[in-house]
Amino acid sequence: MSEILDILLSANFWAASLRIATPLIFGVIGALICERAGVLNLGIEGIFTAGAMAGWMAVWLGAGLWGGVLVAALAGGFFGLIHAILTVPLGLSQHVSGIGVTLFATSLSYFTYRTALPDVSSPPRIEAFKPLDIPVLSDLPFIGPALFQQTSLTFLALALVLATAYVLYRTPLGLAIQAVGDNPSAVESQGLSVYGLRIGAVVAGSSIMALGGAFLTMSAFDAFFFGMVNGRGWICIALTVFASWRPGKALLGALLFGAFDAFQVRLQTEVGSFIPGQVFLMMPYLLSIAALVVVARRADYPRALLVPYFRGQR
Amino acid sequence: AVAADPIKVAAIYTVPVEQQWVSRIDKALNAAQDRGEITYTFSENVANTDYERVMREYAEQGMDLIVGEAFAVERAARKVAAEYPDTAFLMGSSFGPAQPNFSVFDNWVHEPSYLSGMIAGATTKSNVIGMVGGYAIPEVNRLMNAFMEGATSVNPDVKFLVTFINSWYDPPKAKESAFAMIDKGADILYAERFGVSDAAKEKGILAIGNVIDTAGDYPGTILSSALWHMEPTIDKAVGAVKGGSFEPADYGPFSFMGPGGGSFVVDESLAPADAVKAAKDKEQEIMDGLFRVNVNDTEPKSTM
Amino acid sequence: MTVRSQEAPLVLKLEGITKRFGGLTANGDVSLDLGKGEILALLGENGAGKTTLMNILFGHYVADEGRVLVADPSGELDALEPGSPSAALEAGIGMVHQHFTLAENLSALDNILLGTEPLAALKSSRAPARKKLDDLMARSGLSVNLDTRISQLSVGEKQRVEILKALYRDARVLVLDEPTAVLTPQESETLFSVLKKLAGEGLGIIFISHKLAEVLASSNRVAVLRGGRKVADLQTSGCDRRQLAELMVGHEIAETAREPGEPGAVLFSLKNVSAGGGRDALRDVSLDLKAGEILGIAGVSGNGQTMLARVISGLEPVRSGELLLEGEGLGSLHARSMIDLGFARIPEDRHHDGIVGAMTVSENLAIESIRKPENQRFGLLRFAAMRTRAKEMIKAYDIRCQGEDSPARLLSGGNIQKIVLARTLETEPRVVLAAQPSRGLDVGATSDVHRRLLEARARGAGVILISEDLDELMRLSDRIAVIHRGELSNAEPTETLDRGTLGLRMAGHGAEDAA
Amino acid sequence: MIRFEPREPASLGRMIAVSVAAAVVALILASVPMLFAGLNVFEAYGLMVKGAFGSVFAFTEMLTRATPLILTGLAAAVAFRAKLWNIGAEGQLYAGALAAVAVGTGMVSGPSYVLIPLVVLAGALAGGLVMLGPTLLKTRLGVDEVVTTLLLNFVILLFVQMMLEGPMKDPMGMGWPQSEPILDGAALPKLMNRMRIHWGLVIALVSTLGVYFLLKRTVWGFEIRAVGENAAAAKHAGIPVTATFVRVGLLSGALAGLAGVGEVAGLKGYLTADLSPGFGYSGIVVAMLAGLSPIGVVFAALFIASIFVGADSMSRATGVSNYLADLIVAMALLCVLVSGLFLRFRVRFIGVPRSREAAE
Ligand SMILES: Nc1ncnc2c1ncn2[C@@H]1O[C@H](COP(=O)(O)OP(=O)(O)OP(=O)(O)O)[C@@H](O)[C@H]1O
Ligand SMILES: Nc1ncnc2c1ncn2[C@@H]1O[C@H](COP(=O)(O)OP(=O)(O)OP(=O)(O)O)[C@@H](O)[C@H]1O
Ligand SMILES: [Mg+2]
Ligand SMILES: [Mg+2]
Repeated sequence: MSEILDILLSANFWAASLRIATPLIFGVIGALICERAGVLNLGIEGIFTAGAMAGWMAVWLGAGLWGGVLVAALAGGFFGLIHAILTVPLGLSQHVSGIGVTLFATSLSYFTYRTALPDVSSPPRIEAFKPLDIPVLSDLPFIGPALFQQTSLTFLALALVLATAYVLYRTPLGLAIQAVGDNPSAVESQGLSVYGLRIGAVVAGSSIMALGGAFLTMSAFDAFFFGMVNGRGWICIALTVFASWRPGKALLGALLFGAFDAFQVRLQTEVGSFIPGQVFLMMPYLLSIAALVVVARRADYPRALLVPYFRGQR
Repeated sequence: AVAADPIKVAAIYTVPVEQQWVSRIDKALNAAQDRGEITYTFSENVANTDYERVMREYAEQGMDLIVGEAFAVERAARKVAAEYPDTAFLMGSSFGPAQPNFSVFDNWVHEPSYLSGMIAGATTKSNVIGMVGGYAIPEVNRLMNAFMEGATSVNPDVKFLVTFINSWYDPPKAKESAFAMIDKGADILYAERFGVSDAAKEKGILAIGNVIDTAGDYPGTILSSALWHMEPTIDKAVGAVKGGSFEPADYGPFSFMGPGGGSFVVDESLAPADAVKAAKDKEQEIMDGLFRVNVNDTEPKSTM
Repeated sequence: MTVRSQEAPLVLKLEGITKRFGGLTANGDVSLDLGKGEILALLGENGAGKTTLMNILFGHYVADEGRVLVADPSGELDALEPGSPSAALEAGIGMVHQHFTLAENLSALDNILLGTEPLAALKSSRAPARKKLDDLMARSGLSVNLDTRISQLSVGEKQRVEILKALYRDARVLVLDEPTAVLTPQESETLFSVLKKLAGEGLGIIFISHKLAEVLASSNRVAVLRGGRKVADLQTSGCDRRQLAELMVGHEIAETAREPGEPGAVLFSLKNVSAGGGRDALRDVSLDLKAGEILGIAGVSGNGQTMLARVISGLEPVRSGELLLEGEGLGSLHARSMIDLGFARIPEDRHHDGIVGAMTVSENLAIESIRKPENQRFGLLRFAAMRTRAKEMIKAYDIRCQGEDSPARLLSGGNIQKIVLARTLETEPRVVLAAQPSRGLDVGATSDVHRRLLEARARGAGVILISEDLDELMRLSDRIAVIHRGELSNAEPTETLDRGTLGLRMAGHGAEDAA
Repeated sequence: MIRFEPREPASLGRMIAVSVAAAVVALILASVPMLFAGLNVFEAYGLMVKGAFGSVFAFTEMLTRATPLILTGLAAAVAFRAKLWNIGAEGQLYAGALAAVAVGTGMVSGPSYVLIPLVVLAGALAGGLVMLGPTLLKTRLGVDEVVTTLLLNFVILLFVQMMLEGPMKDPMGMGWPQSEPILDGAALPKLMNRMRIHWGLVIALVSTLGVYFLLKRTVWGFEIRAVGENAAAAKHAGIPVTATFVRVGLLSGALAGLAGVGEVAGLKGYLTADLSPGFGYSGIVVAMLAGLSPIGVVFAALFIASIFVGADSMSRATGVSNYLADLIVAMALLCVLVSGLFLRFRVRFIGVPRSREAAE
């Protein structure tokens, strides 16, 4: 038991939790924006991959780190636009379109990578984002290492949570997005464009998701690998429900998942000799399901989620 | 008959060619192609379900030699090979060769792993060594066990932390596992996966390379590496096919240090001199056939 | 044809509007105009094209032919850009739709503000808006708590928000599509007094209604659509009910009324039933329903009617108390068991609870008895039998549809109600529960529903009629009880009651106070 | 301005025309990456057709790859019909495979006609039971099944790995995390000599007919459709909503489980943790492409399988990266998705007059 306490009390553990959570924060915020507008975006896994690949490749080709972030966001926006066009004005199945976009974005990223780098036995590296090491703050006991030794992208993710919450609850745009996910005809009858809002939200949300991928290749690591997204996108879809579509809870959910994962890794070395490793690896998923059971009753679906809107059709 | 023209070789990989050990096969085949001995083509990331079809398609295309990994598709691979007796097959396998044309190889770098273990055991100050692996499969377990044995042979007090991340490709995750081990006091990390050396470099500790030489990417971090060279195996097989003398055989021993299939490197600026000497002596014993490293394929466990 | 008081300047003019949906002409060459300060009632059967016409006006639909002209603030008529709600809003047209267009997850204030501020604004300026709305509410008498989430509001309050949405944008023309379909008599009266006040200030108003009484009482002018064409446009002062009804349906309508009858023994009772929670809960409700009578339940919506209907429908367990059929307790309640016991249940929301829109008319007719031998054998459906029976019912109940295999979703509200009536009444049930059975239906369909309920009564069934329409209740019920805040008063013979007394009781004044 | 107007059910001719048009557009789109990779596009197309249909071998391979897709497609279709969003066919497939292996590797012995049905049943049951959990969580506690089924995929895969490294590891497997081979008597027989095509295809086709019949002809099917289209109305009409969800969940999971049985008992002979390259997820695509129609599922599965097998083979014949195959499948999928629109709607282009003339 004391080992467990030791883990929980260590600053490095919390630093790791935040690091592991960062791509999830981008992903869940992006997914939340799409879903708040009424569009489920199962393209997320592919958009992560595209962001990871495109951002990395841009830096590798000399675009600079922030240039890479921009390219990743643009790549995410591009695939988001495809999903948006298929599901919003065309009203096609959000499930299929999303999975189609995942296939498309993933295979296009892989194909592009392989065509550009046909023969690499060891993937090329870039100079990735470094932990900020903010002078005084980083040296604070406990808080310092846990919070202030993260890279800029982690702070960007945290800032995006605040920005999303502000936009959603305080600005006309956010109110319109909330409304279009609840009852599109409320938006249309007030002279706003349902399609415009939804397409915009999906594109913006997808750009943010792609940053989660970019974090993997530009901060958590410095090279691109096939399959490195490894289900993180899907986790974000689950976290969005867990978060009841609220930015604050989304952050909490991502952090919890990150903490489970960081904890799992540490516990595996503690008692790994008695318990099969897979039990630890299952932990974050099982705990997510358990957490969901607890919050399920209160979950507050965007009522128009998955429902395409056709003007003048009944 | 001795073929003058390059022979046609195809490789089938179940993972992308970047995967460490597949990259060694790819490298050896590319070298043979550059020498003009073969023409080389490959399919990567081939799903299990599709493996048999891909084998047949290459066989139908008239490949002279097909190289691949039969680990998860043993039965099917052997069946296909039997149906194309004119094609030579050289497959990664834990089992033996089969008539008429099915040869096997495996990555047997347990010897250099043992040696790098000796270096690590002598170098560690905290007496804690962390090991991050992909999956607990025999090819991985074997190396880890040899490494651990090497380390304890010189330092009985050394303790090991073992984690598997359940993915061949998740460097961020491997890195996090490595960080966790550093938190637990590890000062040397066995880098079975991409990502581990990065954690070591970032935290200023040492790492042990595996299969490929990454010392150039992490200057001052890679203490020692156990390298695998597929060239002896490939060159032997290509030569046999060219010479019309290809026979089912176990090419595994070509991965041993003796024929040059495995090698051991150490950064002498990072390791204590006497440890380097001990390891080099042991290397010689192995080469001379005086010492045999145990092969232990069971899953390694943390010892603290 | 058009008769209009010439002194008022025009604020709106529709010219030759034609709209087709596939082969169906929803509007055929309809022209209409509206003067400043005028209240125009738009009448027509279900499916006559009223909503379509208003949707074209507001830009939800684009007309195939014709155009819309709207007066600008100086009084000049300009053609309105078709197919653009934002253009319509800008031109000063406000619309309250037949189905509310409110985001339930936002507050009343935010719903009103939606679309009135630039989307790029960094902050929603709620404070100034609140001030303007406070003024507006004081002036118009429409008051609602601006900070309440829409999902917490009653139907009447939601409607007020809808009207405020339009007024907030300084609308010069206000269109209301069946605004009173879901309102109580009191709420309707308040609404019309507000509308009259607004018209006095110069607002041009068009409202759609099936209730002839309120049309006669509140409009200046009446336009009638039939089969998509305008068939009349008259000053209200010279009209009467009968004339309007005939203009709508094209023939005379027999008024249905109850004949005096002999109620039998007590058939079904509720004993001290409490159920549900919150606003719509039932508190200690008892009632006795006799065979061969119609028991009316009056009340302002949101006082427990929905819960009462759900309990009797077998959808809601009771917390305490019990239900008795012919003196025997019913035990746990299930929709299935209620059906098997001979309960016919007509849900108040027929689209949501009454039909499965994607399934065919014939399937919807069979859905309650799908496990009965006439519809299945060894778990296999007997389509031929289902179709045959569907054809019979379509004929017997005059269900207008393209055939028994067309999806039920395509039917009009009245015909959907007929499906529900047909499948529930066909089995000759002992107890009929009819919740708001004529809500939103036109005069013809309403009289059909009434006739069916009276037939059931004549057959000896007990009928519970939950309604907010006092005319309907007085006309059909043998006895009437009033539900208020989840408590049900004793039922009294209709002859001893009048509208005034009922109205007071619905508002919460007990029988003693009324006397 | 573009408008979509619903149209009458499309005629067969129109369906064929639209499908062909979609395929053509997909191929034109696919030529972009082909050109990038320096391929002769026409030659590549020829090779694609050859790779999927050019020989008995190619054709049977295509059918072999379609087999699990039909079953996972049916699993998704039947669940989605009831609006039970089962995204967990992948996990259920593995559960089915695991059960098939547990039963088929010596737990019971007997003649084939006993063993094979046992293996099939065990797989179906395991898949169904896995789906029962999320179904009950949904109906009893209101937990969103998209999330639970999705997360269970990961859990089950890890569980399979745990079993393969632990109790179910093949002692003869040289330490590899793989199960013992299925007994010959318990394996699904091959349909053709020397080819991989196996009885799983027959199971898939029979299941298709079964699901079609269930939905179209039976009371249960009626109830599934009613609950899916309007659960509130179904409940009001006395249909047991929870029971229907449970039935659908069991059926859907069982179908996905059968896909696992086919892969392991028909194709591979033993279980490894990389049995399925995402058949469960592809099943969702297959089901939706088919418009949730069971018969349509067969065609959608054949379509996806032939594009993949054809493009994969083409990439090999031309020496281009085989990631091209996935790319072409993705493009074809998106094109077919869009083409469905032209079957359901009449697309009209409407000029909007913008003049703002003053009235006379
Ligand atoms: N989007 C649409 N597509 C096809 N048909 C439609 C559409 N909208 C309306 N209709 C048809 O046009 C006709 C007129 O419908 P509308 O809603 O205008 O009637 P209404 O007079 O408002 O009826 P109610 O009194 O029931 O509200 C009906 O037959 C209806 O089915
Ligand atoms: N209107 C609805 N829309 C969507 N899902 C619904 C709806 N009504 C019920 N459900 C689903 O069905 C589940 C079971 O509902 P419910 O328990 O009311 O059905 P039932 O047939 O009465 O079951 P039981 O046999 O438990 O009485 C609910 O938890 C919900 O998931
Ligand atoms: Mg209407
Ligand atoms: Mg129930």
